[in-house]
Amino acid sequence: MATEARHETPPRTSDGPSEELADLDPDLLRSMFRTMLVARAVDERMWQMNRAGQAPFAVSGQGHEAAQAGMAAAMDTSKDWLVPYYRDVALSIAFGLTPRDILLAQLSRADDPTSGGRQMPNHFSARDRRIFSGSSVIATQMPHATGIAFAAKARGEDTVTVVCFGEGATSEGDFHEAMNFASIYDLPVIFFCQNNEYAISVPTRLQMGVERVADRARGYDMPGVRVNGMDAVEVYLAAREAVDRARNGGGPTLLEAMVRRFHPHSSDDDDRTYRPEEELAVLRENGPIRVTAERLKSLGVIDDEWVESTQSEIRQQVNDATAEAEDAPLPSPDSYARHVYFER
Amino acid sequence: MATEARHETPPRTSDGPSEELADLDPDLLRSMFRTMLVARAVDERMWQMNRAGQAPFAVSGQGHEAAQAGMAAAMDTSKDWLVPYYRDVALSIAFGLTPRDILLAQLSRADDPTSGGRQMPNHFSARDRRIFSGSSVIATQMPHATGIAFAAKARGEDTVTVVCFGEGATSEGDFHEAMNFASIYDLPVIFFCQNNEYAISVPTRLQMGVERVADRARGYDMPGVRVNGMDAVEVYLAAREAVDRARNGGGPTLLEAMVRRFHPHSSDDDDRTYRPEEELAVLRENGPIRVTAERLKSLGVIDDEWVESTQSEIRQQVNDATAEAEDAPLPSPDSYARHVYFER
Amino acid sequence: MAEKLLIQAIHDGLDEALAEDERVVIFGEDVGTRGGVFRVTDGLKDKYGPMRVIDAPLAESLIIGAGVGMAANGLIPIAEMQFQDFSTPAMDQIMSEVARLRYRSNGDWGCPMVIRMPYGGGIHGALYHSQSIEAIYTHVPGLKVVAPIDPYDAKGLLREAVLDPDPVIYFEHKKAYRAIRAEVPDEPYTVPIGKAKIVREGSDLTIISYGAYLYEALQAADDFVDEQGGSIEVIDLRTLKPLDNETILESVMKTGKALIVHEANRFGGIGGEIAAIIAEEAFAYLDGPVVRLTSADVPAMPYSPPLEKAFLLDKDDIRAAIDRLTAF
Amino acid sequence: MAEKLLIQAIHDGLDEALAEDERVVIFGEDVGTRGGVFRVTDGLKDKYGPMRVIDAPLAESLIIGAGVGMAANGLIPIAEMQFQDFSTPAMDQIMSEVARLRYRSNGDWGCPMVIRMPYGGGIHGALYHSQSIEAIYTHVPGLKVVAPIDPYDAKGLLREAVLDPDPVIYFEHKKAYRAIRAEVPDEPYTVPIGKAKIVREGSDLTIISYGAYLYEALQAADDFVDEQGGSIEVIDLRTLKPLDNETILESVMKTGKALIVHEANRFGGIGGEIAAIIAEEAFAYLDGPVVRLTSADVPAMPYSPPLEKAFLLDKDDIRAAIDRLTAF
Ligand SMILES: Cc1ncc(C[n+]2csc(CCOP(=O)(O)OP(=O)(O)O)c2C)c(N)n1
Ligand SMILES: Cc1ncc(C[n+]2csc(CCOP(=O)(O)OP(=O)(O)O)c2C)c(N)n1
Ligand SMILES: [Mg+2]
Ligand SMILES: [Mg+2]
Repeated sequence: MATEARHETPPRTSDGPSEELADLDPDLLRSMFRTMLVARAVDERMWQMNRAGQAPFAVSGQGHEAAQAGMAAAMDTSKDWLVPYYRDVALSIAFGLTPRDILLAQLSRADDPTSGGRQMPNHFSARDRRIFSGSSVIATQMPHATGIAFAAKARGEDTVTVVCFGEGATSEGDFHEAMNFASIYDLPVIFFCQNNEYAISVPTRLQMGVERVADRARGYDMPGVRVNGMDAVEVYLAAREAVDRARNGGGPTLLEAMVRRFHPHSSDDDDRTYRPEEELAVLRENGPIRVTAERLKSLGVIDDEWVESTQSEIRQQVNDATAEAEDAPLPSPDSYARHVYFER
Repeated sequence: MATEARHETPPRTSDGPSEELADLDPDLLRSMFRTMLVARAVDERMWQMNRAGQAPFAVSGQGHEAAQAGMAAAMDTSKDWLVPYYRDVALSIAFGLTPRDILLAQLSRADDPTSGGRQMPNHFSARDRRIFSGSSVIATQMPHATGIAFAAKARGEDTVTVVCFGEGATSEGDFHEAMNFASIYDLPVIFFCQNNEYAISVPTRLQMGVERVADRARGYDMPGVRVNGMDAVEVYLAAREAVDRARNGGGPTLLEAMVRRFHPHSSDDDDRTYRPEEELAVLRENGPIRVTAERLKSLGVIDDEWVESTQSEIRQQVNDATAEAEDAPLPSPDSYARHVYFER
Repeated sequence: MAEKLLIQAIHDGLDEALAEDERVVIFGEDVGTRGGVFRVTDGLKDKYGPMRVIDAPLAESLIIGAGVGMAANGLIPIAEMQFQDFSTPAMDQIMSEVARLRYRSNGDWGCPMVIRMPYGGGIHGALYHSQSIEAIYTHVPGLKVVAPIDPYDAKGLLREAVLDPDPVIYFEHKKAYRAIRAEVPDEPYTVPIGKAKIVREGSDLTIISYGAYLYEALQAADDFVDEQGGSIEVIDLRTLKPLDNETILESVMKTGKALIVHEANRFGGIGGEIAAIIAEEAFAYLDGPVVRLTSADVPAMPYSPPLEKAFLLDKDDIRAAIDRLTAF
Repeated sequence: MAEKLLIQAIHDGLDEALAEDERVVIFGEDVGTRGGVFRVTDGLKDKYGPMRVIDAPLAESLIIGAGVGMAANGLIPIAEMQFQDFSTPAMDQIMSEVARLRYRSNGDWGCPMVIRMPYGGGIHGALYHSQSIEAIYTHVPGLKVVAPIDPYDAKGLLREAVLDPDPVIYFEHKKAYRAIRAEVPDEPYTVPIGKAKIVREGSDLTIISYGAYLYEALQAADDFVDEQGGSIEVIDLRTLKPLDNETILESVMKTGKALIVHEANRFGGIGGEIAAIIAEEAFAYLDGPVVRLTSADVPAMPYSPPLEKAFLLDKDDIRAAIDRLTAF
């Protein structure tokens, strides 16, 4: 059996690129951080709605925001494709879903643009934003992403597809089949693993024999990179390299961001049954928002004032979105039988 | 897209262990070579039976014999497990199937011990020899092998399980899931890939992005070794190392033997539609029997006289087996509905 | 003898199997430390250790495929698919390997294995945590398929499944886990695979059902009898394959009318098979059409409460069908 | 207009689709250089290039899953499962993704995709190259399923499938590839999905079939009429989902007797669904039991000639069923 706890918790290692940080565009960095703050605010609201009995289910991306915002900042959201998973609140926001959109889904309202209230919350989708719809079946989205990238390549387009998943998903056959296909055709796709070291209750040492998900890339002759997912700047730099490679015909990358799952797996879970108390105690210390904020302050990109005014603006936005979502109608019962097939 | 023909043909590279060859047991080496000769003779007979209209189907292991006999020589066939695939004529013989057994299956007779004539030829199986039954569905046997190995490990036994497959099979999700499981639990299982560079018509460069199947092991923190499958001695040495490791709690190995498929994929195929003429022209030159014979002669283990007398003995054995198989009755029609469930 | 919830009965049956035979192992995602996402295997890893209650990697095909190998090498695996919805990645191993191993080896090998799958909806599980795809498994020769809903039956059929030399798919209705209670003996006992149970005797109409809808059907039948008199026979199939044709046909020959109720989609659901058996074997006894009341042919249960409710049947729907059919 | 074999009709339909719309791609194992193991795609890679006729790696789940992505991004993939038997590793992608994408996205996304699968036995293909598991696919809402056997229908339904905005499973009977011949126009035409075809008109009995057994059924019907007089109606379903209930019911209401014949296993086969529809909707018109004549519930077709023959039905079996049912 594999040895105990191969990964330090919380994760700190990184092999991302190092670079002149001073050259980075301050507007981009601020917008990246803003995405994190919006995502966090929306996510907290979703969790509250569940706890308040307004929604039977919630699943959270808290602790993943820096990873996602860093990735989004490296993409061209006006033409690239996102194949998300259920923790991708920040990525979806970066791709154009509004807090209102996400809360409409959380409350399964008729106007939920992701599924009209048909799917559980956080099954992000929007055709006009190139956010592809996923099921709840783990890892099935990875082949989809390769097909999207194949079509782009076949037409000679320079769009990049990013597909997201947790480290547990890398145990599924679909992960392997997709990685293999991407590597045969050098597809413009980035496999973005958000490694929070748990698949529901199963820790990485019972999930895989390798130390790092990034090491799995070696079986495909593909670059595999691990970064510290608490620092959006570090993620951004690594993601930018992967995106540039993909956009310029250099093929796929497996990018692993070490993140933390702040909450139980979902509102149906109780992680005290399997997470050590010591781990829970420090779980939220030095989280993505704090680490990234400090980084951006040290770069002189943001200051406390900016943070405060941005936060209050976001609070307002999320409160407005909440009110709108709460007032929005539920789907009509009869509509449940629609869209099984194309409707002319 | 991947670049053309990454592997030289015929393959010659090897990273198998080097060793004092003089220490090897001559009896073992002779028996290993004998297995190859028996396998070849049986295999040729099967192909002939098909060409003569005696059997609607044949699939051949010709060109794979050195790889298989080398592996078998490293195993303890009195207690280890074989999870074979359809080219494993030599391995099955080493594990105790007789030419008669194999020809009974080729002619789908009632007494075929592998399936009673239910499966296509070469679906080797025999519970009393620990040869596990497989389907025709590529790669499904790999999870089976890990389960067999898990049970052995759970009971504290020191048996080793060897599972065989082609390089094409490594594209399937089941390959990955099994490799991953084996590596988490350090299971005593050897993944034995017989890489003949084609999956029916698909060449390796369209099958995978890595240069060598052995490289796939790196994604599992597992040793991955490629050997020249034309030389049974070389395969034996690498296999022995892997078997010893597995038997002593050191966990799994991915062992890749570079072999050649002498025939079309099966009797239903025509490989002139996709194999270059130049390749077909030299395909049988320096094949496994010749290379291994030379090696054993240079070691002083066999000489021409031994080969000749062994060959004639085998010819007799295979002719006898042919006659017996031809005389054996077909299954009775009514029996087709039996054994869907356990029969008391 | 104590009253137990369905989930407790299954848990206790698993505990009993592990205690009784050291070849038995439990293998699935989150079944160990977490005790299963529904807590069906709660405490068993602590009791029997990590090599008997095994937290599998997230790989359903592996769980079933490795299970086949474990069974070949002397273990009796009880595999768990975390949701029936997530058994589809393992479909190949189940259909091609588990079900066909005995047949393809002419009886030389067998596959003694239990595959547990929570199924069914009404728990706000949405499209991918609510499905009832049992008809797919019942179509596969070589498998046995059970779907007990009564806690007594659940524990007895679990034991029977573990003792069976052939693979048994064991469906557990999620909504019933903590809703259905019955007297369950602590000591081991079996309930035979392949035997349906007549839950209400009656002579005017036969209702054939299984799973959570059985209770809706019972209520509808009782309401009808209270209001209209007469009597309705209600059959809990318990086993879906092999079907208990005898019990079904005897009942329909007596009542002349059959109403089949299930949560699975209509087209190709097991209701079709049952109706076909009745239409072929009890044709001369029929006093009315064989009626199926099932979920519509919509992919799966949507999440939003009004949509979920629209998808589901309740006792009023069943009552309406009873009214129509008795009036025929 | 030329006479073409079934395989040629399908080949030509694929060629036509590739020529007409550059979004169409073919994706499967050995479909390129080799032109498919049955040669259905012979020559197409040379004609359209390796990015349109794509030799896939040996990974069925990938073939379907990448196909979903291709369809999402503007292509129209025609995926090939080399044998229906090897579609099981892709079952999850087909059921969970292909079939449910439109529904789950409330109509925002669609999955225009054709999945070709050679199926059926009688070609010494043994257990894993002979299966008829189409009932599994017909149970899945969101899919359309066709199984043309006449070359004219095959080409017309292929075009219809390619034009359809929803996923269509397209079954090709292996034994019929080079056995069935018909006039097939060179120019494009469609045959509608969801319409059965009355191949023989008659009034004493309705035979409902599809696939290779259709021809056995026709011979049995003709033999019967030659010897006994009267007339038998024979329906080729062509489409398995959505079923053409109207044609089936109208015929059975006219003849009063239904015989369903298929190669798939009996329990849970599509024959059950058809019988159930008849027993529910044409009950009052029935003059006899609804009879199914199918393969037994044995895992799949064994290899050895006497076993394979025992598994298969032939016109004599069908004739015997006609005799029994007409005498009822
Ligand atoms: C095929 C499949 N099997 C099981 C599940 C149940 N399940 C949902 S999430 C999950 C764990 C996923 O872990 P990971 O990939 O690490 O992502 P994380 O939730 O940690 O972000 C499991 C087992 C599922 N949804 N799909
Ligand atoms: C799941 C599955 N897909 C497709 C096939 C058809 N098929 C049979 S053998 C084969 C190629 C196997 O190639 P490889 O693994 O390299 O083994 P080789 O035959 O070369 O020894 C294919 C595609 C199959 N049997 N099973
Ligand atoms: Mg995780
Ligand atoms: Mg090969």
